[in-house]
Amino acid sequence: MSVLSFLGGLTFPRGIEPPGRKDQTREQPIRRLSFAPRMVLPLTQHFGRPARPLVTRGQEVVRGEPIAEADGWPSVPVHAPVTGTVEGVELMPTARGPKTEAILLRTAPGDSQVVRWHRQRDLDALSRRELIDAIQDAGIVGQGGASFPTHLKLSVPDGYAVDTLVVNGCECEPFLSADHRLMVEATEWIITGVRLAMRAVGAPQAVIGVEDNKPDAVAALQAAVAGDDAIRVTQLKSKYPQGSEKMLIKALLDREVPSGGLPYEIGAVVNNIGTMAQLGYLLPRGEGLIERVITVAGPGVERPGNYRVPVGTPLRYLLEAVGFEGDDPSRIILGGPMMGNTVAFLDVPVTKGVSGVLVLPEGVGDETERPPTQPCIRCGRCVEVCPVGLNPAELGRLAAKRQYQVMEERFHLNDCFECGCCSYVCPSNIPLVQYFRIAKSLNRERAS
Amino acid sequence: MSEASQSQQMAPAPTSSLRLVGTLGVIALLAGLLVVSVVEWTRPIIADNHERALQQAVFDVIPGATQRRDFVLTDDGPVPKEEAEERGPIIHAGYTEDGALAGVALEASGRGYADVIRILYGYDPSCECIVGMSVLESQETPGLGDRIETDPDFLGSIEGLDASLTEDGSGLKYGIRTVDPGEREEPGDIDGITGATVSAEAIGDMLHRSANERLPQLRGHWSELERNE
Amino acid sequence: MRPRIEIKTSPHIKEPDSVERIMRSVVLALLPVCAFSVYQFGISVAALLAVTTATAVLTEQLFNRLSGRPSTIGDYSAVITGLLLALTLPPAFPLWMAAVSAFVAIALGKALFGGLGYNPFNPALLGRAFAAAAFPEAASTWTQAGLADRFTEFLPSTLAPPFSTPASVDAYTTATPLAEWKFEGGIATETWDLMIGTIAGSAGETSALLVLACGLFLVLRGAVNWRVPVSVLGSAAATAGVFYALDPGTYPDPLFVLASGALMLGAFFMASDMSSSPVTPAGIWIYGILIGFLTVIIRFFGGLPEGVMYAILLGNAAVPLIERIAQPRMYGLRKGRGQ
Amino acid sequence: MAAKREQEPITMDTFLSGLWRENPVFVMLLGMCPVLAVTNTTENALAMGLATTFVLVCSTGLVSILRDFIPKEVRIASYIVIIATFVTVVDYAIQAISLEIYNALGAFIQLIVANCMILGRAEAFASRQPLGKTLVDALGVGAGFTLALLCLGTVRELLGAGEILGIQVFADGFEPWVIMLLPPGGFFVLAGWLLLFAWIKERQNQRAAAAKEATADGR
Amino acid sequence: MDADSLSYIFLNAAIINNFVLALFLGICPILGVSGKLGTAFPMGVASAFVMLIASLAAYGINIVLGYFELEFLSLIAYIAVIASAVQLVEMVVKKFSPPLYRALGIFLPLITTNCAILGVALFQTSYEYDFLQSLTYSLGAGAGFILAIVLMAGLREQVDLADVPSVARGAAMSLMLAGVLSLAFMGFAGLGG
Ligand SMILES: Cc1cc2nc3c(=O)[nH]c(=O)nc-3n(C[C@H](O)[C@H](O)[C@H](O)COP(=O)(O)O)c2cc1C
Ligand SMILES: Cc1cc2nc3c(=O)[nH]c(=O)nc-3n(C[C@H](O)[C@H](O)[C@H](O)COP(=O)(O)O)c2cc1C
Ligand SMILES: Cc1cc2nc3c(=O)[nH]c(=O)nc-3n(C[C@H](O)[C@H](O)[C@H](O)COP(=O)(O)O)c2cc1C
Ligand SMILES: Cc1cc2nc3c(=O)[nH]c(=O)nc-3n(C[C@H](O)[C@H](O)[C@H](O)CO)c2cc1C
Ligand code: SF4
Ligand code: SF4
Ligand code: SF4
Ligand code: SF4
Ligand code: FES
Repeated sequence: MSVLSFLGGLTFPRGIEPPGRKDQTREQPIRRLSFAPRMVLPLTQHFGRPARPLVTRGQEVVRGEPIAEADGWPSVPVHAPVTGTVEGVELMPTARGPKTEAILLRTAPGDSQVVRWHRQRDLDALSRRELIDAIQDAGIVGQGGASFPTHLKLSVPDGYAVDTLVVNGCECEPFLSADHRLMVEATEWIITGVRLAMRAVGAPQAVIGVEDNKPDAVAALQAAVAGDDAIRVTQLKSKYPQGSEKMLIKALLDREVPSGGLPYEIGAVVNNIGTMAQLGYLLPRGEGLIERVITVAGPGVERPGNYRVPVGTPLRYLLEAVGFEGDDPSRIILGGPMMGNTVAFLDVPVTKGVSGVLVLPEGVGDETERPPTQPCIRCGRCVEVCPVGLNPAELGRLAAKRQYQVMEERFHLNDCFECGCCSYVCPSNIPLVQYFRIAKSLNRERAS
Repeated sequence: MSEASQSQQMAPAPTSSLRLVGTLGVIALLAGLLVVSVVEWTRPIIADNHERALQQAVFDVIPGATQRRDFVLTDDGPVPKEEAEERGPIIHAGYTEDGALAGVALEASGRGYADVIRILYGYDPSCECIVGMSVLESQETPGLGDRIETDPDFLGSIEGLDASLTEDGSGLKYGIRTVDPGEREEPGDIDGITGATVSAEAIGDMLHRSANERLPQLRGHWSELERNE
Repeated sequence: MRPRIEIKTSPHIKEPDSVERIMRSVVLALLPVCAFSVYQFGISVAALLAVTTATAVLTEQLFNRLSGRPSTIGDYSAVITGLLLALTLPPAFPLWMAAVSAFVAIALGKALFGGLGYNPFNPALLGRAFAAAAFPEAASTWTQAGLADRFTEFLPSTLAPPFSTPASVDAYTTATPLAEWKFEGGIATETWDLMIGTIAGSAGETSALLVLACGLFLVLRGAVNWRVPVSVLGSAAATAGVFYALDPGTYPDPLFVLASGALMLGAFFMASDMSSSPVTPAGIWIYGILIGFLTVIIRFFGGLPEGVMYAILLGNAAVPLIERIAQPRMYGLRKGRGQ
Repeated sequence: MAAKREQEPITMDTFLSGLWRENPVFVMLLGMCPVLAVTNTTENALAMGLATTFVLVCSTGLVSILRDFIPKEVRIASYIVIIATFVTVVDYAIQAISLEIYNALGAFIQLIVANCMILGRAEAFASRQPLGKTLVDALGVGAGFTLALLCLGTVRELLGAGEILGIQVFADGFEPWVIMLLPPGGFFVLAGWLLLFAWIKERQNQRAAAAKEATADGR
Repeated sequence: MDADSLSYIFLNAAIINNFVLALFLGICPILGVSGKLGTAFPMGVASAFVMLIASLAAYGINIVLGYFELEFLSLIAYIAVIASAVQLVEMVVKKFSPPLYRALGIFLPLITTNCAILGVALFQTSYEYDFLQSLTYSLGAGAGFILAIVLMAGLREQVDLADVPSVARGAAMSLMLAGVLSLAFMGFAGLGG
């Protein structure tokens, strides 16, 4: 660790430092929006098996009530974000492309923000296993982007012991500031959540990593854990992709997740700040996950800010509410500009894992300009930034010649976690990570 | 190659080893006969060619020479090659039409720019000077290093180059060396060649080394080379 | 209704830099070097620069045409090749030979290998090596700097008609500081003269300080990977230092080695050519150290007074082998599972 | 390939195929070393070409005569001995004819032994074909080899010295391109010829394709 | 360095007058087997090894033939003896070191009599090297051959990923690369002088 911290603060090797662009929203307190008239609740808002619907067309539901149950262990339930009427269970387009089943809800006019459904438990009396069940019942999934069910992540397989719960407060993506606001405004929920999570995984200590572009968040958290030696708040040098769990573990613990392995193998579990806040908010109240905080930002937005949005709110409604006319050809991105994906339809909803909505028209700001793609000039910049230590230049050349197998066998294609640093710096504007995604999926196809 | 191995695999019953050895023997015999007859037939012609080439080279570096006789330089001075028993450096003596010693031709060699250069140079004891030089073998760059064979200033400055010995005869009085073109000062200086400094210096260097070694050895033995019987 | 919204994959932002901008800054950094060279050697060098650059650009265009590719002259890389080629040539080099070399540099050195980024060897140096082997005499004839009538008259050999032997420039020739050391037995040049550049040599190897300054600009601009000049110069200085320490009477001091010849130019502008150098940082270290070492070995023990060009070409040739052994260390491959 | 030829009579094609379509150097890429090494003058190229052709014709001829006599197992050994014999013959013959040429070609005369083109022909053709056909084939291949050597020799001598066969071609004052006589020049000139042939072939193919398309459209 | 010194003989054979790049010996394997580093390196090592055998064989043959004054048979003797010696070595290696045989063995028959091998025998004879000098010469030649074939293979692998114009693919590309390498090796001229 000390080696890494000699200049400019603690961090991981390589990576990039894109301009933060967080000024637009970082001072904006979290606000609420009015309910959309119609909510879309996909049954798979998480990584794993789809939830099973519990409601039928025409049924009335109240805000907070479960409307779909977990289908076994690798699944989570879905709760009603508003009081209203079930319009049906239909195939709806998703942000990721193909249509999936979703429950459609018509919001009852004049519904209030009060949650009408609770399942109270005595948290202090729960065993580890019961605590994890409670987390599953709350429908919590990772808020950091991957939507991995939190109860799964917190149940460490037999034979492994987790000594450190790592809490990811980096929010290294440009534009996003939802986690930042949570750390400032919901400090108590977060700390409660962290303590619960520590109990669930059986970790004696926790480390919260926060980048140094959020000094107020660091201060708030540090004040909240003062006197508790088990929870440490560590400030990190701002760098992308510090928020990636592998890099965060490297920066905070100087451990490396083995290639192809998972963090618990080296005694760590990583959770997002937002996940912790959800835990600390929902479990004591016995509620399910029905809302989340997202950053809506970008040069195309009139009223950018951090909004607490019911899960299921269609993007079109959200964007209209913040003052964006959806007809000009711009890019709507779910997540941050480095990792997020564009959407094809504004009818897709905000789901549990969406951390931000970005409206990013081309040519606004230096970094959205796209020079034409040129041949690789072997400048080596991609190699210098790849946090995994791959050779994107060589991989790119191999990809152009369709030598996908060589990429995998000799150049560790499968260790690329698609952070996009290489594409970001490439002066020839070669879509490197895009190539790698294609190569991986083709290899996977060939293998199966 | 691959066809060879294929047909080997397809080969029918193996042939007896007697037959194999026999065949090879017959072929070797045939080959030997052919080679021997060609060698015997060409041997005199080739020897003659070599002799003529050497003769020409010697006459080239010793102006006025029309006859030649070879000596071997032994510890007791030059001995005619026919009579020599020891091995040693060869000295080609050149004689004028009337049999007088016109000079001797000696071989020298040294590292040039690309590879080893071999030269033959003529020395005339009457003027105690080098009278000519020709390159026997060189890999120098064509058009650059190989101007050591053609450059008139360079070759001109070698003709008549002082190679007199010191009083005690232990070595050259003036060292032979190559200097920049047009900057000759000492009697032993050779005009260099622009752009081929390395090659030109190599010649000066090997002339110096050879003359500095051989001429003292020949001192006092000139009379033995004197007449061409 | 289908909204006109693009689907693109991440990342959606991009560092504001491009090949064209990198190349343009190299051209910019080369201009002071060119200007100083013209000041030193006069209109002969101006003509040399113009001819090589024009030929390089036209050749690039010709090959784009022939292979039906879009024009690439807008990326300025051919201009760099042209300028750098001229800077490595003797000031009195005949223009027709310069044009031949520039053609070879682009055609053989770049276009036939697939164009920008695919050339395994530095095109300008390939052109220069071709010139040295094709016209060895003209390529090793050095004229004095600062001749009185340099701004009004061309050197006699410069304007030789195409394919003919150039007129003799014996009247103006002189030895370069390195050749003086090698062939005339000693350093006859003040190191300060090497620094400010009042010396004979190729068009671009005049002022070590000026080249250093322009090179540093490129390093700061990010166009040159800092490891290249550091490793090349460091290794040259170290190698020379060892010999100098062993036998100061025979070998020149490291500062002379660094400031003389084309080492500065080579380290900052030519070894740093990205296409022909390794992509990995570890690879660049090996590559740079190899070049610095070979330069000094060729200078001290070879038949030629100057070795930068050959050292870089040999370094280029070794790049694929270097990259074999110098891949970045991958995250998560560490033995002992972290803890 | 060989089996098919067995039925065919000796035609001009047997000769031409080695000369052009299956040119040992430009198409089969065999015997490259002498092609590069001794082609710095046309004279050397010619001498080397003739010497190689001589060895090729004699040794394949002898192999063809002895083909039923030599058992398969010692085939290659016999061929090598036969080839080496004729190379020694040529070696001495050239020394007798001209020392100058002999010195210019250096070890490459003796290295004809290693020229895989000859062994290849002996193995692939002469060991299965009657004498007459073998000789025509060998002459064709030898001619093709000599042609290739001359292609290089003339270009290199012309540009490298301004002469062909020692006769000055360009006006006085021509500046020779020394590189042509140096090793890299050998590589570049051969590469140049291959590029030229590839380019011509590509043009032909394009034109053929275009013509085909045109007739297809016409129907 | 003296022209007869062992270190000069080694350097000369390895880089100054590199067998492949300056003397044009062993071009066929360079063009044929240099497509991939994985095969080029063992091929180079196998060739270097055979060069060593050739050098030893030639040294012995010269003594024997010189004694009987049968020098005119030397060429035939070289090629026959080298070829048989390699066969012998191949059998020995196969028997005693199967891994080594798998790595190098397949190349041995390919290279028994190419001109680089024979060149070692011929050149050391014409330079009149003594035993140690011959040995050094063959080691240098072998090292130079490995260097050349490995450099070529690396470059060819790299160029394979490039957008090479169609006319320049194949042998022409290899020859261009060899030409440039040969040009670069000219920098070693006069080394040690
Ligand atoms: C197939 C799969 C299985 C996983 N199993 C575990 C697990 O057992 N324990 C755990 O802590 N995380 C597990 N994870 C979660 C990952 O460690 C990681 O947190 C998640 O993929 C999101 O990471 P990301 O946002 O960095 O991509 C798993 C992920 C996947 C894709
Ligand atoms: C390139 C990359 C960058 C990431 N950046 C962040 C980040 O800044 N903050 C964050 O919480 N998670 C980030 N993640 C996701 C984390 O790896 C990890 O999945 C998450 O912190 C786990 O917490 P969760 O399961 O509670 O979401 C990133 C993932 C990747 C692949
Ligand atoms: C391709 C090439 C071939 C050369 N050939 C020779 C040569 O044969 N002989 C030689 O002395 N120098 C040769 N040189 C060396 C240079 O010409 C060298 O600069 C010159 O020897 C130094 O002489 P100078 O002091 O007159 O410039 C050659 C250089 C090159 C690039
Ligand atoms: C830092 C830098 C150095 C360069 N040096 C050279 C050079 O030495 N020679 C050259 O021909 N091109 C040079 N170029 C231009 C460009 O890289 C060259 O045309 C490519 O090698 C062609 O693919 C350089 C470019 C950059 C950015
Ligand atoms: S999704 Fe983006 S902003 Fe959120 S944690 Fe990951 S990288 Fe950081
Ligand atoms: S996308 Fe993959 S290859 Fe590119 S920098 Fe990230 S991890 Fe490395
Ligand atoms: S950043 Fe782009 S141009 Fe540079 S080496 Fe990587 S792929 Fe090539
Ligand atoms: S045997 Fe020799 S000549 Fe024939 S292909 Fe093999 S290496 Fe080339
Ligand atoms: S001719 Fe030399 S290896 Fe083939």
